[in-house]
Amino acid sequence: MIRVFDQGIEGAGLFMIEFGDIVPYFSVYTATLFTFAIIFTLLATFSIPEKQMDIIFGGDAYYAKEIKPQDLRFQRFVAIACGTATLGAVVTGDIFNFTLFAAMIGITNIGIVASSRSHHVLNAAYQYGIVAMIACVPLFGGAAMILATTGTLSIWSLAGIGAAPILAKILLLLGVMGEGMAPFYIGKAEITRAQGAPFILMVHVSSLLLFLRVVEIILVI
Amino acid sequence: MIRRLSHILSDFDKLSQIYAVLVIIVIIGGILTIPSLEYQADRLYPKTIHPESPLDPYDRGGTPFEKTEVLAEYPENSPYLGYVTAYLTPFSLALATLTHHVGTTIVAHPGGIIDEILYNTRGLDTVVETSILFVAFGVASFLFLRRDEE
Amino acid sequence: MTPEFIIGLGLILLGTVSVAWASPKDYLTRLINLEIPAFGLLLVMLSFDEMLALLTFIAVSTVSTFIFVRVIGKREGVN
Amino acid sequence: MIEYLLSAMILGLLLHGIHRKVIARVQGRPGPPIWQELLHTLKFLFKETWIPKTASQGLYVGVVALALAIWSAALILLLTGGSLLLLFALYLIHKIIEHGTGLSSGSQYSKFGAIRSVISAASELPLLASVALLYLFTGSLMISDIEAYQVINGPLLIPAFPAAIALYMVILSKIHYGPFSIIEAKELVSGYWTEHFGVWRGLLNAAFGLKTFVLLYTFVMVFIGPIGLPLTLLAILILMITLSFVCAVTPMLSPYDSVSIQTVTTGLIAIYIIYLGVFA
Amino acid sequence: MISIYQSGLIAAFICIIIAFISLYQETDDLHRLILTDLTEIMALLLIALIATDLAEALILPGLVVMIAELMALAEIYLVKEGIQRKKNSSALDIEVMQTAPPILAGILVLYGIILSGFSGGAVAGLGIIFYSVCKGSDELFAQIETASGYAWVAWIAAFFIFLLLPGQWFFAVMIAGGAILIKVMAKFSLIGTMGGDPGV
Repeated sequence: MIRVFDQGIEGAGLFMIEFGDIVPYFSVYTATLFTFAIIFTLLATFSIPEKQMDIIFGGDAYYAKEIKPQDLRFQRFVAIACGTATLGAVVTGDIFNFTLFAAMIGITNIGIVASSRSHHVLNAAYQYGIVAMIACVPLFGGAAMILATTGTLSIWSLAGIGAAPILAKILLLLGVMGEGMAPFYIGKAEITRAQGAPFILMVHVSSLLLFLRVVEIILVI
Repeated sequence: MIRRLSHILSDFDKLSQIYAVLVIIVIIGGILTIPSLEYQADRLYPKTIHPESPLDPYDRGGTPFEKTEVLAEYPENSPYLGYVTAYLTPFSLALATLTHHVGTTIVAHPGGIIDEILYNTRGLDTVVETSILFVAFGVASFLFLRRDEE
Repeated sequence: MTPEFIIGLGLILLGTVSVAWASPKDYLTRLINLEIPAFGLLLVMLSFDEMLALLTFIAVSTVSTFIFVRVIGKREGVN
Repeated sequence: MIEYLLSAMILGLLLHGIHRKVIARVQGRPGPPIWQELLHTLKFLFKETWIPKTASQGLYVGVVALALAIWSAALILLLTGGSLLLLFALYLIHKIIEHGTGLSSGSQYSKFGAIRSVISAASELPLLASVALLYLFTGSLMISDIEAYQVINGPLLIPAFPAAIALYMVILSKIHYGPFSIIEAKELVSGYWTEHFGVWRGLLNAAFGLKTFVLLYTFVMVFIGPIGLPLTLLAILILMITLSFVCAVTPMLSPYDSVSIQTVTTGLIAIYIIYLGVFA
Repeated sequence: MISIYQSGLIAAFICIIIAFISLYQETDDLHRLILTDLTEIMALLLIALIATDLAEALILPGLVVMIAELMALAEIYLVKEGIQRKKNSSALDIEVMQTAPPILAGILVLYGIILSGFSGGAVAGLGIIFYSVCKGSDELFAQIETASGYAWVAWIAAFFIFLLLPGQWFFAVMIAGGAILIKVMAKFSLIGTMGGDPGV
């Protein structure tokens, strides 16, 4: 059971929590990610959003935009959900569970910007949402192939034996990229134009931590 | 060349197209590796079909109200593993004695292998799953309810 | 390999092609053609005796059809 | 540990100064004295400070603290020989700091800086590729293991040359005035940290000095190996000067060109990794 | 000789390639949304090929994820296109829709309650959707949402009973089965309410 931590990838193991077949674990690495996820979730929970200075196109005027209270409440709710999903994704010890958390991050990311009233931002969110949806194919497909070819989904059992097919690993990586990572960052960049810094920041935090986590999983299994 | 690439990357309407190309490349490469993929699905929750049982296709043996053998990843983490599977509500027990053709109905009613997996050994999956539903419907209904005020 | 499995795979392949290159290419045709691969998937699930998944898939795909019909209805209402 | 942190910070700020000096000399200007950045930082630390009214206050202050925290953690990680993957993680979290710094103030300039920082996330891909390549060679990502490997097998710089290029590019993208520094381009005033002034600016400056030192130190440690403190410092200095030369003679790329170049580099390294994995 | 799994995999991969090629060619946003529904079938096929009990347990979450994302995206699409308040075109006005609903809805809900669990919720929800799409009602929205919120909390509580007090598994199964039923049914019936009368 200790093979996970013996590969010189993520440092010593700290402790684990047993949820039946799904055993989340905290190593130095995942615990660090977990800490950052908590910090940013707390920031999203407790800090008020900035008042964005807005330029009116075609003129010289600018003014400080306010967010309507109900939009704010909604954004905060989704941001916290996103933080929770990130917390789960960085510590879970089961591949399918991880993909579910990844899918949840994808949907909350769209949700955070969904309350924006700008057509441009909504359009970006929609395009990104399409990618997040089709990313379910490589994501779930990769997990399913790992299960079918090795007979298990637990990272603990898979660690270090190199049984997981490379194709499944690449699919998993591709899936996570679709749920929100680098080359597709352009969608994110446009999303960033929406208002509500602490919440928008959650979009990036979640996708980066998710990416870091999937790198660890791919190296370990 | 680089300028053209930049142009594609900077247009978010092309987002799903870029992604589609990536997936297609990986999958085409993946088809070549299929012969090396061995099927190995008898380690976790393998199924046995008893066509003559009233619980078909979900009869996994064991006697009702007692323990059933279930092959889980970490049996030591679920001390009551197998109890849910063998459990049948009085209603489903009655249904089972009546007819041979509603096995799925009976097992979908609380108590059955799927419940064992969904609620007990892989309960965290279901927590995430219901949370996804919760959030997604939150988003949709927020947008839906907001339509009146504009 | 049971007949259900082979027919199911065939239907999925056929259905994918018919959705991907639907003719005439409008929303409703695609939506209706979508039922072909869905039915193929049902047959595959049937061949593996996955009754519960099958039942849920029927219910969920009906719901998604409702969603699509609603969106398409509004969309067509514009034109 | 605190003395290591402080000296690394001061060295990093000095390196920034040298950087500016070299660029100036290459371009035929006298340039500022090399301790200029150090003085800057000290000056900022004693200025009057408040939080802008439009800012998201928790975030505005939080990112500064986080910036200091992650780079201190990174230095400690390096000194104790922890996991390279964790260092990679800390580096990525620096990205979040950039977003947070830019987004929190509510100003348009810093916001555009943040958006560009989101776009330039592609700069992380070369780093990932180089980490993967290193893992292929050493079979471990612990910095202590990598050092031990180099003591036996000689510097990794030669066999893992593409990884070294990738890491070099990553460092280049984080250095001021570089071709990839689109997030600090002059049309955005000073980019994502335009709105952080006074003590906040001083602290960020200090954190970024630490960052420069840590990144260069990582390069030397991972690709050249343990060669003793004076030689290490010399290597860092040489590396910095080469970086300055590159910065001095290259124009700043437009945002998406920089993304494309980084993506292409990653693709090439990925092909090299596949080649190594399959044929060697 | 290739095994069942491998032949299924080959078919799935070919389908994925076809689906993604057509996704690549597509530029209309709504067509893209419909094609995501096609790719969803591929994902489910890959899971279904595992063919154990675990496969079924994984298909259910997979289905949920898809339908949830579809739901949210469809709504974003409407907002983005600014056609949210538009009256539905008469795609659903068929004679049968006026007479069949109560009986059919009744049967589906009843069967769903017998099934319980996620499948039951989906079936029963389908019944309610069908009813409200045909009859049209909007005022129930808030109540249904509240009910499903409580059901969600009940399900989480059941999960923790399983973890912390495994001896009470029977109690937990009952809560979980019932709560998921209510929750899924409620969520699905909201779709019907939304579709029913957008003009309000």
